[in-house]
Amino acid sequence: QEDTRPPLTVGVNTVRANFDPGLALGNVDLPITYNMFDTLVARDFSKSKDRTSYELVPGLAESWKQIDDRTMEFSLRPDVHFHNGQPLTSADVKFTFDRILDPASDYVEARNLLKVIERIDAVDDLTVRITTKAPSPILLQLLAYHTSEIVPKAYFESVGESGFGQKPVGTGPFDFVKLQPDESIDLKANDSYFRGRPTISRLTFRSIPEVSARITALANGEVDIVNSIPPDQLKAVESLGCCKVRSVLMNHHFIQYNTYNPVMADVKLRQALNLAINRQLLVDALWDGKATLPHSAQYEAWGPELYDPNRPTPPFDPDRARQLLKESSYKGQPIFYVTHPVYYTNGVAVAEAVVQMWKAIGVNASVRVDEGWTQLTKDNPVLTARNSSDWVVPTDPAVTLYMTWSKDLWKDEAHFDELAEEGETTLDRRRRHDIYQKMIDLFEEEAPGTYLYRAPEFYGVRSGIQWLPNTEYTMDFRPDNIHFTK
Amino acid sequence: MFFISRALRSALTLWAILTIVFFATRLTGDPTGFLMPPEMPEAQRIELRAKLGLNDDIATQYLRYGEALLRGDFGQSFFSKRPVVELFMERVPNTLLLTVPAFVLSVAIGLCGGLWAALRHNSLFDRSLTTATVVMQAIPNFVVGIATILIFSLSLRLLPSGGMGTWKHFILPVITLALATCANTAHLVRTCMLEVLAQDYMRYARSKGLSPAVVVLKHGLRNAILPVLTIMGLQFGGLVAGAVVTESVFAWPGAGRLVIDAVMKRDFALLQFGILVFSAAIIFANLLVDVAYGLLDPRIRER
Amino acid sequence: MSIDIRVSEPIVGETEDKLVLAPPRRGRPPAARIISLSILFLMILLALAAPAITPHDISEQSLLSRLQPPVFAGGTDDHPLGTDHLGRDVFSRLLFATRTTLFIAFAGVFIGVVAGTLGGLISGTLGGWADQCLSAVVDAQAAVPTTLVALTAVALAGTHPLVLVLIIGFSDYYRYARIVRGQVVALQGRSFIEAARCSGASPWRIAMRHVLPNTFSPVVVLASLSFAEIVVLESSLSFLGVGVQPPNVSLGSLLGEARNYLISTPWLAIFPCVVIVMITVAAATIGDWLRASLDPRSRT
Amino acid sequence: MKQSELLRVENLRTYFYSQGRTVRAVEDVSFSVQQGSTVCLVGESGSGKSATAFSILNLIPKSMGRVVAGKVLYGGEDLLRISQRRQRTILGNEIAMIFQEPAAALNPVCTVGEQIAEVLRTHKQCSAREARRQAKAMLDRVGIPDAQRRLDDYPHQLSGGMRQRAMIAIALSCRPKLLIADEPTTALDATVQSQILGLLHELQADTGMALLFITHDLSVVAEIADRVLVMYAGRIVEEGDVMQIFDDPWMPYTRGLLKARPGLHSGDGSSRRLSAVPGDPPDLANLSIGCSFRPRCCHAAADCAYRPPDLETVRGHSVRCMHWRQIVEAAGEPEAVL
Amino acid sequence: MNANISDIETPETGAVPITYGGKPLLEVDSLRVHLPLRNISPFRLKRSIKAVDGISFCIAPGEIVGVVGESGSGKTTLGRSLLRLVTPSSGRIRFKGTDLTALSSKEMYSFRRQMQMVFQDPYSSLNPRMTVAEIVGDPLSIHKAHLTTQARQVRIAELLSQVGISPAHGSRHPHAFSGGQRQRIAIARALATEPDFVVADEPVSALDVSVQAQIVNLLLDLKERHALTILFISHDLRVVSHIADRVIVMYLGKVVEIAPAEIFRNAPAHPYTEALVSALPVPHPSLRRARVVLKGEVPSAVTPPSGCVFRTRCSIASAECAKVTPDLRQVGAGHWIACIKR
Ligand SMILES: Nc1ncnc2c1ncn2[C@@H]1O[C@H](COP(=O)(O)OP(=O)(O)OP(=O)(O)O)[C@@H](O)[C@H]1O
Ligand SMILES: Nc1ncnc2c1ncn2[C@@H]1O[C@H](COP(=O)(O)OP(=O)(O)OP(=O)(O)O)[C@@H](O)[C@H]1O
Ligand SMILES: [Mg+2]
Ligand SMILES: [Mg+2]
Repeated sequence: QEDTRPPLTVGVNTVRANFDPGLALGNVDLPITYNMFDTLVARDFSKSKDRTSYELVPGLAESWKQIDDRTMEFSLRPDVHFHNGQPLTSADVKFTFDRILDPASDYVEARNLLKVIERIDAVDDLTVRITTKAPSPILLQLLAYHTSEIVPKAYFESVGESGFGQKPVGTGPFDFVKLQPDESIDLKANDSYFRGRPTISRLTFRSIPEVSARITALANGEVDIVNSIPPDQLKAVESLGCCKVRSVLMNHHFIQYNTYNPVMADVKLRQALNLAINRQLLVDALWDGKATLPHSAQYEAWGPELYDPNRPTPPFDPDRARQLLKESSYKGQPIFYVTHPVYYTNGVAVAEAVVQMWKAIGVNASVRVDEGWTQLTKDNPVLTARNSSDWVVPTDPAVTLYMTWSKDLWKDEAHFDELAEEGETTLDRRRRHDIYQKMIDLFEEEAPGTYLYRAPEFYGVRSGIQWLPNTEYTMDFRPDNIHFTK
Repeated sequence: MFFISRALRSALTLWAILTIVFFATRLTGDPTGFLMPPEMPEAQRIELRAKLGLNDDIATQYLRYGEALLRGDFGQSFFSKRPVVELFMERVPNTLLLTVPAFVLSVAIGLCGGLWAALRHNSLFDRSLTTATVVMQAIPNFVVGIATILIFSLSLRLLPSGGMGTWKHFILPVITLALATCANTAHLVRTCMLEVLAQDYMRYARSKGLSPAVVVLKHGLRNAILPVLTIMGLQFGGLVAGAVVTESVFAWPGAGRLVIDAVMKRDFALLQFGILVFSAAIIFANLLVDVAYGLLDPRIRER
Repeated sequence: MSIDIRVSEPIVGETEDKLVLAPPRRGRPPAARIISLSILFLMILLALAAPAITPHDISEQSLLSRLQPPVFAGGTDDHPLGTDHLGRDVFSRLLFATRTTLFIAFAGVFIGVVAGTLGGLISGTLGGWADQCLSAVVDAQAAVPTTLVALTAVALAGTHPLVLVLIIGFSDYYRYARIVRGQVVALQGRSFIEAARCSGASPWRIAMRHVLPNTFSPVVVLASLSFAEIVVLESSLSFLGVGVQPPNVSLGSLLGEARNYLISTPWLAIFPCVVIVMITVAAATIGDWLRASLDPRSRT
Repeated sequence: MKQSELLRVENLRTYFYSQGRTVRAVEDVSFSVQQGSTVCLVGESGSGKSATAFSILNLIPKSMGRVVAGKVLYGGEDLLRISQRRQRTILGNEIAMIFQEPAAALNPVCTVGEQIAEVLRTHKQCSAREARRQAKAMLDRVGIPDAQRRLDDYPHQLSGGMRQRAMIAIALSCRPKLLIADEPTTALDATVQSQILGLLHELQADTGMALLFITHDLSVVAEIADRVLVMYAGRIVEEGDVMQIFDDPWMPYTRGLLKARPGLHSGDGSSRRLSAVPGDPPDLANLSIGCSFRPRCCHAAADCAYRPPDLETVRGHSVRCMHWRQIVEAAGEPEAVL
Repeated sequence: MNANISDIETPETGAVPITYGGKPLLEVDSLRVHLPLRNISPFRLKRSIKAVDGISFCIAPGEIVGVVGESGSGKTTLGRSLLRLVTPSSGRIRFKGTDLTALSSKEMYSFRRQMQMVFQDPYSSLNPRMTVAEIVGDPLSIHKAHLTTQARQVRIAELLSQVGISPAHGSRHPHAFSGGQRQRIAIARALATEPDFVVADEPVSALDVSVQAQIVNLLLDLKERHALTILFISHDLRVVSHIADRVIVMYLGKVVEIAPAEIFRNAPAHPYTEALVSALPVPHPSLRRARVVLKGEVPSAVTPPSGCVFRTRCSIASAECAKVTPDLRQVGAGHWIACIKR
């Protein structure tokens, strides 16, 4: 019978060439993979109004139970089929993780995230047991993350890693049809999706790298939804009359100082720099007021047990900053703010603005644009500060704090690391709260960096489409999140 | 034989290009920064480097690459994990779809415009064309591209803003691409034609009582086209380079974007092969030009 | 349709000498040259004096007054050409951008001309193996699209203006080398070169004294065209994200920054575009004129 | 011998414009060509010979210059004022021209055969095959060996002499009434030159066409001319029958030219010095008012500088010199050049 | 493949024909210049043009020797090879007793001063970008580097006035001069180093009739005043026979006749020379006559005919001419021809 559901076209930055969920972890991949794959544990964003937090709910696993501190058993949902018709079994789950955990595999990033997993055992066809190396409070979070999206063993083995990346098969709401890298990827509705029949017949992601072109395509109706609208273009989009702007808060942007650098080694200087930044001005001017100021390195979504709403947002106090600067050992040495030319929305603009603010308190700062900025090592003489962003999902301080800050630019990290390791293996909630608050205290004191704001991401949506973005670059087109009104 | 020596020389040229690119990329870039998000710890990066074979010393890498080349293996992309040859073969037709019509259009416009301007030397048309050519060459491709999108797509809603698909999708990128080079061609045709017009054989042709069309087209253009031809080989190179930018503006899934991506992400194998393909294309275009030149200019044939 | 090379028009009646004796207008009127020359001169002057005359520091931001329109579109006198996305003065930035771009273009052309001319001269004069090798290098470079070479090189070597200049210069030199070599080879057959050999001039002396000056014309023309191309190349690099980087500004980087604002604040792109066009048109005109005036035959 | 006039040029005046200067290349030139006769136009380089020829055919490119005044009467029509279409039916058909440099005038990218056939097809509406056949016949006629093969040769494959013959073949293919030959032998070797001159003479006798022969070589004139026009600085300075010019030159310039020639049988013994015409040819863009030969003339008097001399005609022999009578008398008969 | 036959059959004459008036200034012995042709295919044999193919003659001091011959007969190549502007393939050139062919280009340097050349085309033989004074001063600054600027200026002025150019015009570029003036400037340049020997390659061919005589007179003057020895190359028989003491007639890279000027004028012996002289247009209309017209084209210098190279166009050629390569043999005082029939 005829499919009366409308098709949907989404204009995105770019459509890359590989959709193996173990590899396709870039911001530009997530909107697409999320609609083809599912995880054992799913995230339900609908509980939070602004969709910045989620609840963990059953996904491909119907239920799970803790066997002991290090073991969890998952019962798989029966009657789930991959797009190619094969039923989902425990073997697929085991394969999914084994392929990543194999030290010889290419899944370096994914393996790093899932390194806590020791073993996967298929108990029977629909039961798997996951054993961790140590007690892990965040195992479920990790299983809900994109790296853990389940792939079909038989098919994967038959086409191999690169073949799978080209023609992915999952259990998700949309079934891969065709990929034209750098142009588009076509998906069609998976009508036997276990959460219900999708509300759109076809889903196409079109690559439109130029902002103007992306907006034009939206205005023309060539696409229904676009992502990555720079804040300055919001008015232009709204004034088109045919579209609405949707926004959602994403991750924190922060500045990281290279404390190995003899100049930056002085904590007073770092504190002065932190105090000199007028974050609210950045938010108002560059983010159309839509960004928020964080309460230090915390996400509210950690939940009341871990999140401390009483922590202040980073203060702006240029006088105090000047004072601290005077007290510090800083003698006008050059301070370079290294940033990537395009990686972050407003990245360069913020860099220039911050440098300007630093100059205002008498710091000899300047911007260095370097598209190799992630590779700058601690002994690089140029690197004194750089911008970066943290992890918002998996939403747990074990990820957010440790993955972000136990990195190599912070010299006095030993205690911080110890705490982090403890936090990673402690199941007790109260204890974790203390550990992480302690870590944040440490961070605030030592000031190896500073949080700027929590950046929003803007989407343009044609009127008549009801759709909401999540606090993550995923774009969710599951049946419950997209509806058409006419 | 001419061709064998040409081919040998071209092969040598390509090898030189490849070698330079190989060393330049490896000495200055590290793709792992692009393979993982900035949030990843350093240890992972080193592991990844090892995995990609980037920790060996560069001579070893070069030998390994050379050996693979001899087996016809150009390597695979770090990112998509696919053989680069395959990646390119997917894209090259798209680029050709863009560059060939643009080339034809550009030559057609250039030829007619240049011819007309030369015939009406110092007329208003001639002067405007001369000015227009300089102006056209001065405006970057991407500005033209975005401007046409805003005009024809956003304001007039006549044409799609980008991507491939129907014939309508071709119009803007092809025009954008053609504009830059057609100005050049027109200018060149004009100059050459002016020179030819001053030749004795043109006057002689007229003294035979031939019609103006015969004089201009048969006696004039056939001679004027020769130097234009040589430049057209180079123009093709310019077009290919222009395609790199135009493809980005119009979201055209061509080989140019692949190479840009490769450059930006230090996808070595892809970059090397990409530059190889582009260079080979240009060398081939120039070879074609030489052949055409030989066919059109009897004076060359005997040499 | 009547065609230029054809006949002179039939003469109508008797001719008045006055009318006839005035030569018909030919070539570019000198007015264009004067205008071009003054434009380029003005640009250079403005560029040189930029630090002194700009009303604002180029990185002086005013985040609260961002994206203000130019004065003729309702802006304020303080920012005659409006402000950019960080509230910086567009006029000041334009001046500095012109300065950078002119520097890159001049220096790039200079390097290209010097390297290319020397290469071509050596290649053409020595002949044999040296010629073969140099020609092979030149061929290799001609085979790779300049944008790609520059893109790769800049991506690898960094985006400092000096690096840019070097890369741009060297990615362009092969064209001069080709032209000069061709010219040198062509000149070898001219009898004034033979005459010089006959008077015992060394090959080096012949190259420098007799050949080199005769290669000026085509080189000047090419250089004036390259000038435009370099400006465009630089902005293409900016577009691709590897051009001149903040806090430096160039016309290309202004355009690159402005491209996201084409819908909402198009003037940000229009100003640098206009300047680019003015510079390149002026350069081409002057190149034309230089070539003519370098040629002793046309001097009176 | 009764001859009728074929072409009459009246007060032709052609100026070139270059670099803001006006070059008066042809200044008030009048002459006529009788049917079947040979008129030689002599003059040194730059004296306006070619310009005259091109003006007659209205072939001065507009971008370079203009025919400013004058009439070219051919069969009652003024070639300068008839329509383009009409002009094309005459050019190449009734009046043909051989250019000075065959290497430059033949189109390098068309075969010789094509270039001959083209004229035939334009003017005689032949089929391609017929045109080719006639083209071959013409090449045979002008003495090119292996004509069939040469039809498909390109100009650069021919020797200088053959190229010139190919031009002659093109010019004669429509049996013109008037052939204008612009220095057809200048670039050729002595032996080839004599072949070409012989050929032209023969063809002229066959077809009865008139020949306007342009040259700077007085010995060629001696060889073929019926009537001679001597040009200097854009003007005709002397005109007469060939015998009048050689036996009794009036104009000092003509006299100088005749005397300056090295004779094959002269100059032995003591002095081999030639009697040179002093000075250099004038610049046509900067002519003074007076006689343009004055700066080089050993007989120049003060009044030569004030006004241009008129062309004076006595017994069909014209001269443009104010003092010619005195000069001729003073010099007596010029010594016979042998 | 008979390309090499003439090579084998030409005997090395060894003896230099005719010394005319004492000890020679320049002796040329079996000079060969074979210019390589760019090959279309490497499978073919390497071909070369036998531009000069075994020429011997000598020149006495103060003599003017004319060289005539049709286009492509090797006149220019001969002249250039004498000055080592092109390297001879074999043979010897002795200048004042020194074998020039054996010299390195360094050793050649000192001889450059003594030997100069005037080229055919006055338009391309002067560097358009140099002023006339620079052009004339260029050899001075090479060979007389010790001269002060002052002295050099004086010398330049001297040279210019010697050839009849006003020294005041020294700062002009060549384009401002007429052909005749340019040729005089070229001569001034050649004279700058005070050479003993000058090769004048068609110095008047490109000039107007009225100006030709000026140059001829200038050369004659120089010969008289400076005892200059001149090799005067031209295809204009009249000019050559007028100016030269002896005439060398070349055909297809070979010398076919060497004759004193009077004999050349009045009684040439070789059939080719006869044809050349006969082809000259008459000097006066009353002398129009029938003439000996040579048939056919000049054969290719790449594959010249066997035996006598002229036989293909010769009216008296016989079968024997195809077999025997004629040597120059003396037929009178200073008169040599290469023909077996005469
Ligand atoms: N296109 C032109 N522009 C300017 N001046 C020209 C042009 N063509 C010819 N002249 C000038 O017109 C004059 C006559 O030229 P023309 O070609 O008729 O001379 P000519 O007698 O044929 O000389 P030659 O024997 O060299 O062919 C010369 O002074 C020449 O410089
Ligand atoms: N550089 C060269 N390479 C190859 N062949 C050449 C070269 N120079 C001359 N030739 C050939 O050598 C032969 C003799 O040439 P040369 O110039 O000496 O003749 P010429 O007698 O001076 O002729 P012309 O009267 O035309 O000046 C010709 O066939 C010519 O084509
Ligand atoms: Mg002429
Ligand atoms: Mg010669």
